[in-house]
Amino acid sequence: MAKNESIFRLENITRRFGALTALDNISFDAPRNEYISLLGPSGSGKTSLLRVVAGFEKPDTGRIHFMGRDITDLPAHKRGIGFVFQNFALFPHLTVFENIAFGLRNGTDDVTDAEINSRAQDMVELVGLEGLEDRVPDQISGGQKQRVALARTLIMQPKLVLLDEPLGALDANLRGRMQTELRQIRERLDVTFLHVTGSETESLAMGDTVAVLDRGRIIQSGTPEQIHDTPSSPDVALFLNRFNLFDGRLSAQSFQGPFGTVPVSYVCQNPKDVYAVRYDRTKAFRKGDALPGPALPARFLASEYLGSSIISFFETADHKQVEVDHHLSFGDPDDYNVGEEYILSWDPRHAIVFGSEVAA
Amino acid sequence: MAYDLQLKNVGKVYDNGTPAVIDFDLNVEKGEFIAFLGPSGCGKSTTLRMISGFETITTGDLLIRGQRVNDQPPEKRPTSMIFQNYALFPHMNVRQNVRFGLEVKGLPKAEADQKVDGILDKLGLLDISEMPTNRLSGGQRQRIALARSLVVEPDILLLDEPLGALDANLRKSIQNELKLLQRDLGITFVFVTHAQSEALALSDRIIVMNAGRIEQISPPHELYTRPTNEFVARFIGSNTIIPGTVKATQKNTVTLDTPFGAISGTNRINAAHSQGEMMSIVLPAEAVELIPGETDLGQLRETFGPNTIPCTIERLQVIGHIMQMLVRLENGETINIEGHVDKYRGRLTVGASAYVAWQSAGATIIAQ
Amino acid sequence: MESKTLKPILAVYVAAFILFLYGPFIVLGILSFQQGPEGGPQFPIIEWSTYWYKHLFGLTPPSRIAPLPVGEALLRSLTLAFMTMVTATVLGVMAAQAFRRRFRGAGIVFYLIVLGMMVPGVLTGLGTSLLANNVVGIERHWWTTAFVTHVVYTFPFAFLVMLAILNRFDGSVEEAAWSLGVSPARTFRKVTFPLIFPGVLSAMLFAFTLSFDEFPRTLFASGRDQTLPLAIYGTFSVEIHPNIFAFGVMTTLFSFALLTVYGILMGLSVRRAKKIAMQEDIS
Amino acid sequence: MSTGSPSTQRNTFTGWLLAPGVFWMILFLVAPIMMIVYVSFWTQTTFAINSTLTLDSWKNFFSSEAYVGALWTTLRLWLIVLALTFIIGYPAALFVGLLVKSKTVSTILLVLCVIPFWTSFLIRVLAWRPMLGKEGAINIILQKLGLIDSPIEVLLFSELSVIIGMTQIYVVFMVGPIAFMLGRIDRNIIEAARDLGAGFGRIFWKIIFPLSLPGVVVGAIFVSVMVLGEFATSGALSGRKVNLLGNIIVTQVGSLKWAMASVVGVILTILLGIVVAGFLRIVDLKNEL
Repeated sequence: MAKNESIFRLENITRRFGALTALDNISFDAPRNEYISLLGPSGSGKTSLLRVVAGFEKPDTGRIHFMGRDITDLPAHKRGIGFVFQNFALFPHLTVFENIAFGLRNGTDDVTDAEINSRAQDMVELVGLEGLEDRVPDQISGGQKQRVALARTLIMQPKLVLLDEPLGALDANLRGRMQTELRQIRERLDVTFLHVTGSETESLAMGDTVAVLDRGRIIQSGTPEQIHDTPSSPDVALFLNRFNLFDGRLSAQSFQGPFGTVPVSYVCQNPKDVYAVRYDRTKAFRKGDALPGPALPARFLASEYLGSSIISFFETADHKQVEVDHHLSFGDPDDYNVGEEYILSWDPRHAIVFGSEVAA
Repeated sequence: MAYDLQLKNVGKVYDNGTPAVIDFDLNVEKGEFIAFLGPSGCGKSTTLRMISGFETITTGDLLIRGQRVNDQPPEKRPTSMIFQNYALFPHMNVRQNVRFGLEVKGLPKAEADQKVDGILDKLGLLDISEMPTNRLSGGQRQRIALARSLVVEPDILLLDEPLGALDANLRKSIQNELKLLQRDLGITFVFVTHAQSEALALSDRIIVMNAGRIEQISPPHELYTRPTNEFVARFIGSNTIIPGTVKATQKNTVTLDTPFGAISGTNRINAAHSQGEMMSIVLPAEAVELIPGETDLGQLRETFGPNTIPCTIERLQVIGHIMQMLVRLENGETINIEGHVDKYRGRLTVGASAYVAWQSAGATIIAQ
Repeated sequence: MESKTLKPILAVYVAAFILFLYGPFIVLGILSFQQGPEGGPQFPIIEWSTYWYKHLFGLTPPSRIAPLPVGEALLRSLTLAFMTMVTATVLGVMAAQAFRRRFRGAGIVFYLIVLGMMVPGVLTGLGTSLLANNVVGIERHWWTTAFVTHVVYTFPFAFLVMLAILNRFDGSVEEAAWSLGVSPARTFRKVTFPLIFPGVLSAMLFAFTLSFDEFPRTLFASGRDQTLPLAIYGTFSVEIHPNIFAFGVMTTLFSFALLTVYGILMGLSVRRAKKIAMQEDIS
Repeated sequence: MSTGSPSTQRNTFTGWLLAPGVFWMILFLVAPIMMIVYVSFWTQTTFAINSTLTLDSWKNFFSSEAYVGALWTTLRLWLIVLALTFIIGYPAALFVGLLVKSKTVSTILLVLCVIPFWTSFLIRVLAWRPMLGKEGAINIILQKLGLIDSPIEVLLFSELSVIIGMTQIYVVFMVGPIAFMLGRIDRNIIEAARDLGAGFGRIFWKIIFPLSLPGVVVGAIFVSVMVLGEFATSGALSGRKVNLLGNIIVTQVGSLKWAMASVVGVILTILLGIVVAGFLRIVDLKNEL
């Protein structure tokens, strides 16, 4: 199969729970041998989507195709799709080694014991669990559990592995390391990972393709750069948690917002007029400084150190919070005084404008 | 000068003889937001529980607003605690939970009602005030716990891993809320966490603890860019540590002899270090720049002094507006570098040779 | 908290409370060493002897006091308890498994099952006898009518134990097994059952114990052949001899022995787990 | 859509899992109780019974002082034993479930309470006789201590002995559920209350007791069900002076008076229904698992 062939395809999948529509007529084509991350806030239906693909739940309507076959009516154990759970769901009564060998030992295929043992040993080495084979899950750390869960799934040589917030149960300090490891393990095998997460940083860091899910619909999918640099709607911009969004009015070639009227060159089609500018493109100036663009007076509230960058919160006259992100690689941050007024500004070419009126 | 909270050589030894906290010395001013940060078992929670009164103090003195409170039981101390799981009373609704502390105080009904309404309003809980607490989300439960503690107007609010039980997505917005609330109230907050991101984001000062001892007390930015010892340098941020021997000491900079030649960093202690002393230089990932190999070395020296090391680019990854870079030095060691995408986009290729470079003001010299 | 004063007071209270629970047993233990065969089941002890223990096992010369008819009754009680245990546990596991999913009428079914332990034994015993006598027209036996009432009684206990276990059971391990290509039937055998086995064991223990000692239901529903509790009841409605006390001491000792073995085994396994965990912390 | 949607498949499976248990309970529990109700209206002659419907047995019950007296005795004993098991049991449960910090100690204490249950119920009842009798252990001890001159005779073969016996046998059913509920209380909740300035008394009445209430209710249901259906303890310890509804059923069945036994059975059922339903109004059993 060529790389750009699709591994699975969702056709008009809808799943309801009573009055709640978890998945709303979703169609999605997943590229083969890629890392796909699915970003959605809690309640967006991302877990339902995963469970429908895995076969733990059936869609109310729509079809699911996997490697060219319609699997909508196939039970989970006949699909050959791997699943990694958020809580790892290791078998607590089995050793690490037996957890990994479980699928081969109990599956329908006849595999000799010798082959099972050698394949399981290979997996132990692939995920770096040598020496822990005889431990039971209670005796290993969170990161190690994560590796067992992954090895247990990969030993079945699935073409698709679904990962349900796989880093959610891990310590904040461990997450970064596991991100790299997950990507590296995947790159060594011909397998597609579909990774569901609520964290925008995680999805941007991990996905070759990122799909954004909102209220049961996929509202944008593309490369991380596309998603991050050109969100297709204010909703996506909001989830990314990287944009200051301003309501206002778009007319002809200009946008009228709380910062005055700014000329606009390019507009994304959207029912509501919204002006978006990234936190790290927004800068704070003292009165009298030369500004690169529009002027938005705001009071400094507080700042938050995120490690490599610092976010400063400002409040505009109409009580809207505006965030300014300063990355330490640009040098030390400026000191602002709480309660004092500053002028926020940005290069208008960096702004993204959404509106019903598309400029010519 | 009366501090809001003072710990004077406070120590704690468990009944079985193991020391939990050793010689803890800290002065907190009114309205400060203080974080105890450290790996699990470092004694940070024990210290918090000593302040609240749930653990006895073995040695030293604990003063709140200048008064020694070592022997006061928790119910008598002017502190209030937010538990990690919030410890809401499960059989009471939101309002009853918040009222509890005022009823204990025997406040007149009208006054209590007024205060409860005030705090519920402030924390946006009025709409759900009659709901049972077990149906509410993590963020709401945390706000109820805050309201319950704040309504009794404590001098010091203690928080045990306040964000630990929350969804990762919720954390950011709650973090922000908590910080603004604290600033608004002007009450001293002391909180315990094992996640550096929370400590950095929320606090005015961070106390890094390890094995029962204080390793460093600094404001977040300073802690992140200027660690004073190796434990902190490894625990916080993403630092590269290069050992060497002292070659020269100026007032502000120390130059070390290292396998990569003479390199320099800030002399934080401003002391004269004797030549030949073993010290290390700490390079924060953000302070290091990655320069394409074509650049003229002489020009580099002009900007960065001696602080340039040739390297090979191993990995480049863009995450949003951040570029993460991994480079390998000639001796096989790797360095993590992080920078804004705007600085690097399109200028670097994996596998190419390049230079890492830093201003000596961006690096710190620590004892080995 | 004033628990500093409250705790010691309550500790003394609990000691007295346990004495209250065990008091009669102590008396019973002392009196089981009463002289025999003339000595009666009351104080004072005429002379210490082990006569009644020997009497229990038929090792004494024949006297006017018949040995307890425990032999056959004991066998019947054990068989009945075993049958009940198996049936009640199977029903309990099945019903609790069904309750893992929401379904309409769950509330009614729940209370229907729990009703079995709430209706007094006299009533189920009486009702079952009436039904057997007048509607079905069969004779009552310990292995028919008594058996069904025992299951009615013990099934709810097994059900509740399993429900508590399954409520805490994380279903994602089953889904994990399915996603590894393992069929649901094999998943139940290899994953679900081993994990709920401790619960199944305590359900079985409950059912066995309750059935073995069951009296009011059996009294009405068992017909001619007596189970152990009925045999004991039969003797003491006539006249009590210290041989019953000796029997009581024997069963108590037996229980203690079983529990001690269980406790030691548990203690050992916990210590082993702790040891491993400690090594974990160190490394 | 494919045939057999997943939800119907699952429902069928759930149905098969439930069917045996539900049928068992309907056939051997609900039907027998219906039968008792039915038979209570049958016609009873000296040696036989036939299914002609009549109210005679009911009239007999309510016109007999002995029978109605038994109803009141049952109610009285039930209330007394319920109160005693609660009063005696709660402090013990408080210690075992809440104040003991070590899980091992609390488990050992609970096991200690349960061990007597592995000795036959009847022997446990019987053990009270040499304890309470005229020449019983209590009288001997009291006399030795010089607290009394002559033995207290009311201890055995009286209502008091029945109450003492039942309380001892059933108090554990109260202690268990309460200790369980107390053990489930998050210690942080109590610390939070202290932190807000509450003393032990307030913490107990406002936090601990309300949270243990489901345990009290479950315990009360256990004790009520068992005491109301009792006949063996009263038979063995009262010397036939105390007749409960259960005793009447036993004697009526013994003399083949099935109709009268059924009438008493129906009354007992109604009584129990009211009591259990009343308790269940306080707490929903299903949510407490």
